[in-house]
Amino acid sequence: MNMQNPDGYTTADGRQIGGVMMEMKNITLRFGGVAAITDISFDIREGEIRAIIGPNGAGKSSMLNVISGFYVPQEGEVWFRGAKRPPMKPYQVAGMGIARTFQNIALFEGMSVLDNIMTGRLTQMKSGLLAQAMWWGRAQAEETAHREKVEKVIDFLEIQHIRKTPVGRLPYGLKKRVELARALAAEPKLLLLDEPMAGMNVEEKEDMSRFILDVNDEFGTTIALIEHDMGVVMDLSDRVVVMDYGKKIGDGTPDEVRNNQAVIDAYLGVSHDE
Amino acid sequence: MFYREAGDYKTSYPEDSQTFPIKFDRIRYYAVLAVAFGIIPFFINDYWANAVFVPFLIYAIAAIGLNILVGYCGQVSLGTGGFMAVGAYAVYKLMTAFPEVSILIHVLLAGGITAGVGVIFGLPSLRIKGFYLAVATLAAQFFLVWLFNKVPWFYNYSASGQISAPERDILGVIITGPNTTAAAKYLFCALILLALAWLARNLTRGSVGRKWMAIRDMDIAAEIIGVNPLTAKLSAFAISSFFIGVAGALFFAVYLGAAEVGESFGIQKSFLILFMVIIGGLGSIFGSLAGAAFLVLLPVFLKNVLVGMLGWPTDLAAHIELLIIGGLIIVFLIAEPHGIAQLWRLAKEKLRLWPFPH
Amino acid sequence: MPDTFFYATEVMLNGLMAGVMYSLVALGFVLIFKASGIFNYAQGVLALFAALTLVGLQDGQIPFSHVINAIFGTDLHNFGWTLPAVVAIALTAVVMVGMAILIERYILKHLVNQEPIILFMATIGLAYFLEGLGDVMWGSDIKKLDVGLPQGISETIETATYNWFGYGFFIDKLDIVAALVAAALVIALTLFSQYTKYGRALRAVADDHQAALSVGISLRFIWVLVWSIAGFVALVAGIMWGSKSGVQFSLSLIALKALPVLMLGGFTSIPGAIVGGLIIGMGEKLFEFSIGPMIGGATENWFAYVLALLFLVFRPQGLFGEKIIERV
Amino acid sequence: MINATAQAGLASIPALLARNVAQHGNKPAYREKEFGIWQSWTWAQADAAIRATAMGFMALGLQRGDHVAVIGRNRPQLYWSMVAAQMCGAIPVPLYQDAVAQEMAYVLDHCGARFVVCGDQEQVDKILEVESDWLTEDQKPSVEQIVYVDKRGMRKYDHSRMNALEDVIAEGRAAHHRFEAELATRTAELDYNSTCVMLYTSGTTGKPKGVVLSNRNIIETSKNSSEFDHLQAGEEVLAYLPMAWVGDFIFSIGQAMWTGFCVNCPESAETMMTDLREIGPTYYFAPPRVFEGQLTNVMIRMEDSGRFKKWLFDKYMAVARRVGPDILDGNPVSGADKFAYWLGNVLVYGPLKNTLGFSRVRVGYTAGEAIGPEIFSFYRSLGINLKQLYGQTEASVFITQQPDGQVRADTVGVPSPGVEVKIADNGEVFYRSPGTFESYYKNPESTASTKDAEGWVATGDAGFFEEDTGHLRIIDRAKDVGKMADGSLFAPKYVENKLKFYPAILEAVVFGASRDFCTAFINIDLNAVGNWAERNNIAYSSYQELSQHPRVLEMMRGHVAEVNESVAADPMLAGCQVHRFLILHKELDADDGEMTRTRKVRRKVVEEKFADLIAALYGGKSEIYTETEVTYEDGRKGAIKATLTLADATVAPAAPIQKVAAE
Repeated sequence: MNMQNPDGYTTADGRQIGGVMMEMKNITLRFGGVAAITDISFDIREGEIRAIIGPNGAGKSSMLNVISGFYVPQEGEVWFRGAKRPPMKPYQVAGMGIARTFQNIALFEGMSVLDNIMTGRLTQMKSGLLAQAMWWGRAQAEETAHREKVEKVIDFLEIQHIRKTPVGRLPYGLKKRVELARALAAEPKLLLLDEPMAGMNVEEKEDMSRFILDVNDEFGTTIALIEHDMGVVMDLSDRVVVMDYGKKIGDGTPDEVRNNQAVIDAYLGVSHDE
Repeated sequence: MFYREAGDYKTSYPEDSQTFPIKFDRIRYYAVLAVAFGIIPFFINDYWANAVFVPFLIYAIAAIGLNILVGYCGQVSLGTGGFMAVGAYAVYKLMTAFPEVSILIHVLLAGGITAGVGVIFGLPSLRIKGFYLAVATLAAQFFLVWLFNKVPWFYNYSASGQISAPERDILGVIITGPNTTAAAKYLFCALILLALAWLARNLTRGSVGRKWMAIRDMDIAAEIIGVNPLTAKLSAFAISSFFIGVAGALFFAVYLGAAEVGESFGIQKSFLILFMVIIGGLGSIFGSLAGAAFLVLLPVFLKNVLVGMLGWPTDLAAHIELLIIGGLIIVFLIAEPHGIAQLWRLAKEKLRLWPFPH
Repeated sequence: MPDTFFYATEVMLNGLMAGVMYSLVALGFVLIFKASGIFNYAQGVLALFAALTLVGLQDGQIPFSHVINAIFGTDLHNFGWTLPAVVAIALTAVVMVGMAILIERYILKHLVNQEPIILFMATIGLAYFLEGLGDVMWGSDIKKLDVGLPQGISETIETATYNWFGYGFFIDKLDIVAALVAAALVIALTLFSQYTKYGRALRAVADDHQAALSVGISLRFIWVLVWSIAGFVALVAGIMWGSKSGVQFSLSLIALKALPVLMLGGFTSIPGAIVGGLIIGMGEKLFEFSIGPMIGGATENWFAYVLALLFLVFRPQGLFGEKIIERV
Repeated sequence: MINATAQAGLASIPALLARNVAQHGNKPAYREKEFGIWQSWTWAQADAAIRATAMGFMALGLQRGDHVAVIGRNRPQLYWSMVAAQMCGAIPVPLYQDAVAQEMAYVLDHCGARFVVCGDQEQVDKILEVESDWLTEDQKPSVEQIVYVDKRGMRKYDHSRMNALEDVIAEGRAAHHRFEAELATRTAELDYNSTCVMLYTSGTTGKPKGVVLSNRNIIETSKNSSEFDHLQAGEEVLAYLPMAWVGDFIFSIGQAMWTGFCVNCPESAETMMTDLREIGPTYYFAPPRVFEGQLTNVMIRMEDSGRFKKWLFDKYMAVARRVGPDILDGNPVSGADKFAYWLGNVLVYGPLKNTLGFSRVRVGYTAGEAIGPEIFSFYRSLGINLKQLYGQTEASVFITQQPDGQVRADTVGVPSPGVEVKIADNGEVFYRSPGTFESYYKNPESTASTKDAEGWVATGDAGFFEEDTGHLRIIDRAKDVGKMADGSLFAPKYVENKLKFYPAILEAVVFGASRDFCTAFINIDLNAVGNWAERNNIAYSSYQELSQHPRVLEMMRGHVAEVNESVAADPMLAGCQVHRFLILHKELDADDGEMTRTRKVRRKVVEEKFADLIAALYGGKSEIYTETEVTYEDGRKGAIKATLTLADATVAPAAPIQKVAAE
């Protein structure tokens, strides 16, 4: 397959990958003096599953945060669908159709599963304060319409039985799934997953991988994910970016990456926590 | 135990997300309304109105307002007293400036004005969080009280520095002023409470409410999934202040009749209402009502016992009252930090599962 | 014109004196907040209670005499003795420690790992409780507190300054003493928290409970310790303010004065509390002196807050507070 | 009557559907829990969907007489597909979704289904698997079209002969001009004799048989049974039993269509209980094991509840057991009891029924196997009108059922309206009814062997009618029932079960086939009798000694006498009274081959092994010495010697009818 082809390429299992959706150009991010990311560039293509891997403290999460607009890089440009993205607040980025999950679950503990997932639709909900205060037809109709969408997601991720449970009471694995549901509810163009399988047992991981593939398959959602578990990454992703010490040390198909000397060293060398 | 939920199924989302999804609760709710509007007005007298019902209704409004801010949006405020003062002085100025306009309009306008003030003092919440914010709201408290004290325009240059409510009526029924009947006071406040509670419920169940709660539970995550913190927080301040403003207006115009800002709307008021919210239950409208009821009834009860029955000197009684309320609050926080609302929820769960434990 | 200048300077000096007092109270807050993350609204009432107890012991009042009288119709008031100030103060200190222990055992212990807001509410409840208790124990009438601190304007300073600048500064002896004592206390506490084992433990707790425990110091002990210290600070503050303006309810409001100090200085910084106190004390006096008259005076009520508020908007973590880096 | 219905134009399910649309078009017809709420369809909507489906099927080439297999959990769309198939003149064949591939292979091949409607991917996969198996035996697959309801995971499949139901429906809608007329004619052709459905009996022995049921069978049965229990529109039923089971077809299609009541489908098997509770059906069927499971569940949950609650529960359940059934049957009870029961209803029964989802149950049925009396009475005493019926697929379910007010654990009720029941000389139950099946598909022999010329069908069960009540009682499988010398009925199991009802009796073996009277071996239950012995300070050193103790013998004599009495009450069985018995000196044991591993007595083995004892019993001796070989646990063999007492039992006078028969 030819990944250089600007119009995209076809994967081994016959999925059509489109042109470039998002491009990171020479991103550099510093905290005070410390550089978390140094001059990194890569792209994400329409409909592909793109993985960012690397040892602890390689700057993976920071990169995800840059994409989702939570950190503003000191240098570099973010291009989205052929246009340079101006500096934005995170909620505006979300409005562009970029949803994400978090490394250590960031659900709204005080709300039910259903409400949590409904928050995923907030960017699409338009009815005004007054309409809602009166619960006028419009507000209610909108609520119902979005509830229908959310229920589809609930059905898709098979969490009907916990619909009305407060998330606080859920086990870790289910919380992760609910968080994915919240992100999916936004019907994102680009879905960012920050270690979706961290701390999961084997079959939870299998479920999660299945869901990720299904999402990409059924909705054609573009996915960028960070994951520690090399095995999982290699199975899931079409292309992989490898980071170490905030620098890009590899980029390509799983196989290419697997045989990349720099990558091998980085992983054989002790993983340096920060 | 009393719940019969078999056959109580939902065929549409509005049905499923209604306020009282369980038939039994629905029935009880209507029963309460029937009593509140069908029976009490005919038996209420001045003592009950002034000692219990009217203050309860008004505090309930304020408590709901504060709960929206603290309980739903997670922004702690100690400026409630000050905002009530805004409502009170706003309605006073309006009443005296436009006598011909209906008092109801005035009360609502007063709420609106307070909302504006609330937004201004809410601006810092975009930068500062937690206790810093809580303390910051004290600025509103002290500044506003001082303002109404020092600027004669607010109290129409009256010699005493007090404001007193002129007589106004709705459709011939006197609502404010010394000649107001107990029933009139009660009904007026009750209707407004009902309307506002309904409003609050609608807001908190919809997308606005979810934005607030998202900010409350995890503001960073909320922003990343697309909640604009500016609008979310400020809307919370606005709505909350509107409620509190209305409460202040009623407190002055209907309940007190005459007020001096320092003692009627001092910092103690802020704490009192915060207590109502916490004891009632954060993030619960029912909790706000329960909390208000609790803290209105408790002193009345204690006074009756200590002074009425034991015949102790009133000042001593007052001190003991302080002591007991303080103690009770601590006990309550230790026993059930999530307030009466939570106790109620638990009791309800038990009843629904009866005779099974789980 | 020089007169106004001198006058201003005088106002400023007075402000500084007051500021020191603010820092003193603020210190109590900071200690507890650092050690237990509790925002102790009751600090002011602690001072009031301390002062009441002190006076009560000094004049040999019978505690709860009102209640007893009310119940048994007796007419008790005094034991009929008066204690020397030093003894009374010592006893009061003991009482405050006892209080600290009780508070830890009956309140804090049960509220571990509650959200801060809940703990805060608890301290407000505590404030109510103590206020009621104080009144019930000692009666609520305004009392005069005299532990032999010098009173009145210091002629020495007045004459001296007059001779030098041709303008006599009016400065209250008490303020000077207060300032000195406060300063001493502040230094003592700073040293304590910097150089003693418990002091360090105390700071450790603030940063990380586990760490503190691993050092082998029980959290509960730390809490009793800080509350005792807070109680002691409150006692000092109580004495100063008490002997200045009598022991009465308003004394508990100095807590409200201390809050903006905290916002300015940062809840967790001892030096912050001190500097904040001075700034506020000075600032509000000067503001009242310069702007106050034009807008009806009594601006002390809010100036401190508005100042702190405006300040915070630009530096959310306060003067000395650590910068918060948000992560996801 | 039959003609009347037929002439009323209600000669087919589609006809009934049309009537329902006309009569209560806007009442709910189907509900399904999906996406968190009960999606609902009125009769009008259901009709539209069904017609569209039918036309969609025709567009796919469905012909008259084709068989349409339907596989999946209970879903409205699947019920609709069945009716749609009927409209097209095809025959719906619901299959068990949990059937293994080769079973399904047989059935699909046997009925030669050209269309298969599947619930979801899993079912589709099963079909494909089945086909691939066939193809290895180079057979042409008969299945030409696969239609699936749930689209999940189906995107990647080869759709050359596969469609999503909603697409089929859409196509049907689009093509309605083309097919409406054709559909109308085909539907009009349906009459009382045309096949309504074909159901495969899950053959316990041999291959499954396709039971062909005509519109007459289904509609008449539905009509009669509905009238019997006064079912009308407005009932709520929960459709959760396998669609391939005749009962579900009668309840969810036959009776639903006849009365126009609403069929509710649960979200999934796991949520069945919660869904049951939400819907709160008014008409409910469940096999005994379901009721048993729920009862144990209740008891377990009560175990963890507080002392007060438990006390309350026990107290009022006692009240319920005492007066509940009477109140339910409308028998008079004292005011005090009425009040106590009312109180109990507020405190216990009400909440209990509510949590079980039975608050609104007006008519409840259980059938299939015998339900434990205590379980049965538990639900009755709560005020749930739970009844028993007796039926089978070949009868379109109903043979006998219990009328309100005459419900007992040990009978299966009176013949259902329109059903004739007769008991053959060998005690086998025969029936004839409008519900009697037409034939076994492609299997005339077994049809003939089951159904005789006058239309009488053998049930294979032996039973008899109680004289006083006229209720049918099932004794045993007919093949296990024998004859005595005088030709009267010999039903050992029946008597043995009665004996085993006593805690003191562990096992009993009754003899008497082609003899003049019955005799019995009895095994005492060591625990029960042991306890009893201790309480009455009777010393004993061994099982053998205890078993032969005179007072134990006395006790047994008493039990046997009681059993005889109750047996005598049933004239047909009066002959089975135990005249003489003995208490075995050893427990019947699987190791000695006297029992199966599943603890069923091996009659033959026992007869041979203890021939001497039997001889003695019939020989009229009063004592006998015997040696028996036993196998010890370590496998060693040994012999136990004993002298057994042979006892006579008091025999009750047989009911008068017996004499008549004797003359």
